[in-house]
Amino acid sequence: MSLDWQPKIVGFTCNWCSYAGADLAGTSRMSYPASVRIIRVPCSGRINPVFVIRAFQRGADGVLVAGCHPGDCHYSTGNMYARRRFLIARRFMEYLGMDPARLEIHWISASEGQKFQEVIKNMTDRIHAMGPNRKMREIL
Amino acid sequence: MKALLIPGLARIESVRDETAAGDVKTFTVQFLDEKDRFDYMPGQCAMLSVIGVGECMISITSSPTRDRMQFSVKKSGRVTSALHELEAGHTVGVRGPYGNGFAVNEWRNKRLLFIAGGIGLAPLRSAINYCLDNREDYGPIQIIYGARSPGDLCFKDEIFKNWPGFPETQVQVTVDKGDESWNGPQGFVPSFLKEIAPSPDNAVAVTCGPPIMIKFVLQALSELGFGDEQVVTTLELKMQCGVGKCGRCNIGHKYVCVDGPVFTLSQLRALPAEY
Amino acid sequence: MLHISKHNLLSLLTHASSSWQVFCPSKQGSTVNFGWFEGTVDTVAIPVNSCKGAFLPQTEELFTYRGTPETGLSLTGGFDGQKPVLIFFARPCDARALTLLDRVFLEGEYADDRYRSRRARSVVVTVGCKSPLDTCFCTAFGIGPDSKAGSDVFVYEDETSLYFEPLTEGGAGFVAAHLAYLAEGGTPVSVMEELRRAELPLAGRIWVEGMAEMLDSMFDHPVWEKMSARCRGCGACTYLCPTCYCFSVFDAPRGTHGKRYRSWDSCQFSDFMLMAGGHNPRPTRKERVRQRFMHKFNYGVKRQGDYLCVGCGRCIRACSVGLHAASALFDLKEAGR
Amino acid sequence: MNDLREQLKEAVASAFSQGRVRSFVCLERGFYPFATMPAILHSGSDADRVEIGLADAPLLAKYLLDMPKPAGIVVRSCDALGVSRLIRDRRVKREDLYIISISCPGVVDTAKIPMSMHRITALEKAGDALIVHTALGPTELPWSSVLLDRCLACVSGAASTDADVVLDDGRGKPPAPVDYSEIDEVEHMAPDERYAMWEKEFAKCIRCFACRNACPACSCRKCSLDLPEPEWLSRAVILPEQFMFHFTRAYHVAGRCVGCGECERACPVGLPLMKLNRKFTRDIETLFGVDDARIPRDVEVLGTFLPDDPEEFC
Repeated sequence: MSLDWQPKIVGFTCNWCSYAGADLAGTSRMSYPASVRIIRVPCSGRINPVFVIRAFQRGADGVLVAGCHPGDCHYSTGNMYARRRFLIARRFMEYLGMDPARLEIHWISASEGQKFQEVIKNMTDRIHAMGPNRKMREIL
Repeated sequence: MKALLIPGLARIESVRDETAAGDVKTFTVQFLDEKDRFDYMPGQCAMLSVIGVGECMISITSSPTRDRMQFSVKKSGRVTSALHELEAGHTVGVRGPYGNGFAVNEWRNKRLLFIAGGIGLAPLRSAINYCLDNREDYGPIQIIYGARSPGDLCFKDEIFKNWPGFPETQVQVTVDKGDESWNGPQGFVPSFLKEIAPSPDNAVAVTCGPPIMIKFVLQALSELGFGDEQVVTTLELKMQCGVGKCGRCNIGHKYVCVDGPVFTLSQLRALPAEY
Repeated sequence: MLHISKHNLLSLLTHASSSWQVFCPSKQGSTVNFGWFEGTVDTVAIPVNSCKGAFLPQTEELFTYRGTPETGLSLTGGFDGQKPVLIFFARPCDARALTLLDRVFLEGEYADDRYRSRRARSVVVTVGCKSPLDTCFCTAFGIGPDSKAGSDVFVYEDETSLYFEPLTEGGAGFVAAHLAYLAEGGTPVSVMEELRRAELPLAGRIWVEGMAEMLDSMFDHPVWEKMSARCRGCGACTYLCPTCYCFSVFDAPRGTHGKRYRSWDSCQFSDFMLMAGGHNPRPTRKERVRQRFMHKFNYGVKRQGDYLCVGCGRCIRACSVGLHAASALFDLKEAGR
Repeated sequence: MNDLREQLKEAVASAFSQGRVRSFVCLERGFYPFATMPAILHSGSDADRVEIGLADAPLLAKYLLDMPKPAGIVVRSCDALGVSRLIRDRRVKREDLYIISISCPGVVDTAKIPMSMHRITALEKAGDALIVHTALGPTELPWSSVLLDRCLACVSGAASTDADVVLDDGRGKPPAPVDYSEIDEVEHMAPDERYAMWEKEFAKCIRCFACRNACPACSCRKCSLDLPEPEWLSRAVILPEQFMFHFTRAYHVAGRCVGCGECERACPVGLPLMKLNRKFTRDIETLFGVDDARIPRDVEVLGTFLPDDPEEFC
């Protein structure tokens, strides 16, 4: 691993809260590592755990799943379904041998630009320390 | 030894829209590397690649007597849709030639009847231009062509201007349903064929088009007295390799890619009806 | 005859693997499978898969490309310089199956360059089948526990040793390269005798004589409907079959680069013949099951000159609903009477 | 046992004669006389072919999808769960089905009969033993040592009561709880060791889709994994795609798996697929307070939520 290696993090963020939170971090000029690539989805309930596997497969070192706080979903309950799914999906990924620390799930509201900044910073630091992900990774 | 499944790269020299709806385009291609170039006969096919999307088997629509290789492609699936996105100057992959092609040498001195529907004219066009370029070798040539609407007719320059100008060459065109610009015949190809009633004497009938058209054209031809040996058609099935290995395009024990795509009706009758 | 104590087999294979790619059966979890040698070998069980993967890998890269159709492309994908393949412990059915695959991939106008280069320098070491399984019916196809067709070296196994009989130049070369591990002397006469006498329990129930001709008139027979009713439409039988070879070609694009692969495919899958316009000449399991067995027992005879089945019984073991070459031969025979 | 078979034959014949069914799926004698295979009957006169299925009996629920309705089926309790699954997934309607449930003492897995005992001519259950008849004479094996893996976690050997005809001879196998110790073992491994183990298992997978096609919870008419576009799964049989496939398959049936183990039985290369399915089953039971997650419910575990589900995310 070269010294200047930077992890690649794929962030699936819901349109209404977490993406807006990331946007706020940007417009408020809060700096956070460029390691994250954001994919905006309508709702955290849209995030099929298979997306996460695909991200790892295609070169992600970490994956962030972010949605509205429980109770605040734009579609009222999408994030509650997401919570159930990721409770079991993350355990399953761990069961297959993935390091669960590479997948983080956070509730980030539209007003939490600072939280978004912190999440990305902390996650980048942790994954930087862990090194590149090689599991499930496609060599192409 | 030449790699079997690796295409040669070719540059698209021009793209021509054939139909009003834009669903058929003719691509003229030139190999980037002379060593990939190949000779072919009318009715043969090639595997055309949009690299990164996939490959599909397309009949070569140009005649080997002309200097540029052409493919006319109807947009129908993943690869052909991607191909339709490409423009002059872009790169495609081409490997071939595959298939048996038309028995143009056996057709010498015979009267030739070409019956096509829609994009089905593409493979016949290769043979038609080949025979016209060797006009003295063949008897009278009659081309019966139809499409759903005037806008769906392909190769308009040739069917209306170029081909009728050759000696002893007749082109008759019908459309299923005309529009205000159309004052030619209307109706389906099989009934049009029966009206024209060409003679089977010393003739070969070559047909290609949608399966339903072929089915009724074959019936019409036998009503007109054409023997099974006199009737030739060209088939299409899903293909992956083009060289008789991938085990996909078989009809009975025959592979369309190497034993076809051209079959006489009598050959087809000996095979199971699974196509 | 040159022989080796079974204890020393692993050191022979380890040595061989420095100049050969060794493809051998080994215990993988609950089953014994053919695969590239990784330090263990199982000489007892008949593997669940066949050894065709050594020459026709389930997935192989045809080329890597860089660029896009719009900006220009380059293709790379040489294929050379690999070590020759050593199949260590094929069974007579496996070895014979390779000769059938050879007819598909090496003969005719288009030989397959990749298959040929792997196959050209390969050595097939076959062991005589002392204890055929309940699922074995190779004798129906003129093969037997001591058949040598397709083998370069034939091995006789007794309680303690393996006796090597080279059959071809390539086989002699392999044996000569491993003389340090082999001792001279002895002929396993009793093993040879045992192989000659070995009986296959299915032999009496399977009959193939005249099958190809009979099937000529059975394309529209109702038996296909009956046979296929229980088919689940998976590809287990075809993927484990030593003579099935169908494949598909597909691209894996990754932005401005990617690969083209070929991978095994199965005529039992619903989309095997599905065309871009939506037309499918084999729309139901009836047509697909018929295709499989017609290919094995009729088309293959017409095209490759022989049944494309060697009676290895792998489809019997693979199928969870009892639809396999043996049951098909039995049902077809009954139906064609 | 024979009594049960006679009763079953009669019940199937009368389902046809009373006009209750147009087709019937059951077991019949297989190519090997001691094993059984699925049969789809179209007339009461075929009822003589019906077998109970002592050994290698495939589960039948999924055949209902393509059968002319009303359709009949003979089910053991494990298969009844599969039927229930299809009904709840709205693949079949209960009113289109005619269900005959039978009690089951367990089904023999002939692969568990030692190699040395091959050349089997017949199998016979006698009390707590399986008698294997071979050319060399009979041998007795303990009944419990030769059962299919799914029988080791038998939901109930008694005939299911959600049926139009219940045939119970009182000799059904007692239910057995799911043994999660295999899951524990995997969980106790180090992550890299675990990964290496799955890598080795998945490397064997030939992607024949036998598991998917056998599964009563995988009943989509067109599986998304078969679509060329969007390409959820490439045809390349390479390790990253194997993980993708097995993750997708197991996750797709999470909360809907009935634990019948037919995927594992159908797998020709012996992948421990139930080790994947059961991980989900157990997590669902412990995290969401579900009692025996194998039993199909009107509301899917993952199709609902509770406001006070465990909160691990912040």
